[in-house]
Amino acid sequence: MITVLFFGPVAERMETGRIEVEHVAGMRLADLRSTLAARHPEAFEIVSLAAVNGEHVRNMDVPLGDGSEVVFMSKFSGG
Amino acid sequence: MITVLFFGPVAERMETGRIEVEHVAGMRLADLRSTLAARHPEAFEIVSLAAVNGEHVRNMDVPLGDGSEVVFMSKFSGG
Amino acid sequence: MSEPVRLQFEDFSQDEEISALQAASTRMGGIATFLGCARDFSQGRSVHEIGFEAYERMALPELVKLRDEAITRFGLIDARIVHRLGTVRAGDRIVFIATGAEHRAPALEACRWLIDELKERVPIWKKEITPEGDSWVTPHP
Amino acid sequence: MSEPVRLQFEDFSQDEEISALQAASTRMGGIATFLGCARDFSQGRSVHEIGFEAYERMALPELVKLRDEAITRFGLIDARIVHRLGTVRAGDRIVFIATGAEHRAPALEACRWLIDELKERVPIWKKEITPEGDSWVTPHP
Repeated sequence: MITVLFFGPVAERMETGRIEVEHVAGMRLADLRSTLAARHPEAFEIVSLAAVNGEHVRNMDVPLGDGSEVVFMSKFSGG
Repeated sequence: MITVLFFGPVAERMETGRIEVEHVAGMRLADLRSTLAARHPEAFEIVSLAAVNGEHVRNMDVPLGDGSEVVFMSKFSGG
Repeated sequence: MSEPVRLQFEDFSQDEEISALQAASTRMGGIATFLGCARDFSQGRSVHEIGFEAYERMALPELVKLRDEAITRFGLIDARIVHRLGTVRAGDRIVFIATGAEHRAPALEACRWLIDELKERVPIWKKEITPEGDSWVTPHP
Repeated sequence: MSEPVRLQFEDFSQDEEISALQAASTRMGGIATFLGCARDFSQGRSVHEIGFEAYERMALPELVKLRDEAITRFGLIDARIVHRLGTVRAGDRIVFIATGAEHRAPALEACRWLIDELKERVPIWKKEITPEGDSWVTPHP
């Protein structure tokens, strides 16, 4: 399983802060993103950053291990 | 009479914070300064600013009225 | 003594943060701070409250890293960063940064750098709660 | 409420100064402060105390003028300046500047500008009291 978290405006548009996605061998971050973006375009139109296991990831080709925690995030607005 | 005030390092070298000087008709700030500097060269070597009646004065040719308060100051070191 | 970097729901005291900062060294000659407060007005609308949400697993390490970077980059003696979560009301404290150095220039520059970087790099999101409803602040992606 | 610009012998509280600043408006989103403290070490010598003397007739109006200029120049909502006189010990507060604006940039820039200008323009002198004796700090004239 992969845990996908959402916060703030993305969570609002997803109508949830957390979903679980079946892990598939060879799965990359880009695959997960396109699957979810196709189902939730209004949430993913504001996604501009991703993190895997608490680290920023810029390369969308990284493979996702089973049990990963992935976050798709909109631009930060703290401070 | 003209009241001349000194502060901080200038007062220390003058060994006083205040002297009174007889007012002379037509007296300019430059005159007062050169009279005092001749008597107290060690104090006036660190003087870099003057004020008359609480205002900075850059033009040393200003005439001094009777009753003026004059301050000869070294560079500030507050803050 | 409280941690120098914190994400917390409760309010805090500036005087206590400054005292904790000063405790690091009596060679500290300059302390700069920045305090961000909730405004009651934003982009033409009145705002009653502001809500904050963070991805804490990433936000806290990122704040710790920011502090370490600032200390090295500007030669600070110490620095502290506190950011509140949950709901705050107009006028309440949101974020506090304090930087201490031997002289004033590095303290002032580091403080400016920290608040600018925090806004760019720390996963925290803000929701404005207005009489017309709530809305998340979304800078252009 | 205390005056926004003061020369005083007593210590002060940063929290109280900030509260007084914030009282000006709930549109204040950014507050920057600078606190100058007495260091126990200066140019290779240990310093136990620092003494301050001001030409008050000129220093106070100059501080008031500085505050007014900063408010106009940076579009601040409010600003406060406190400078202590007399003798302070290592670690003690000497000077405090607080600037409040709707957004962070003007508050931070004004704070920096105020402390730089204060040092140039306000007739206050500092004496370092060390185990080897006292000496007035004399920047090159």
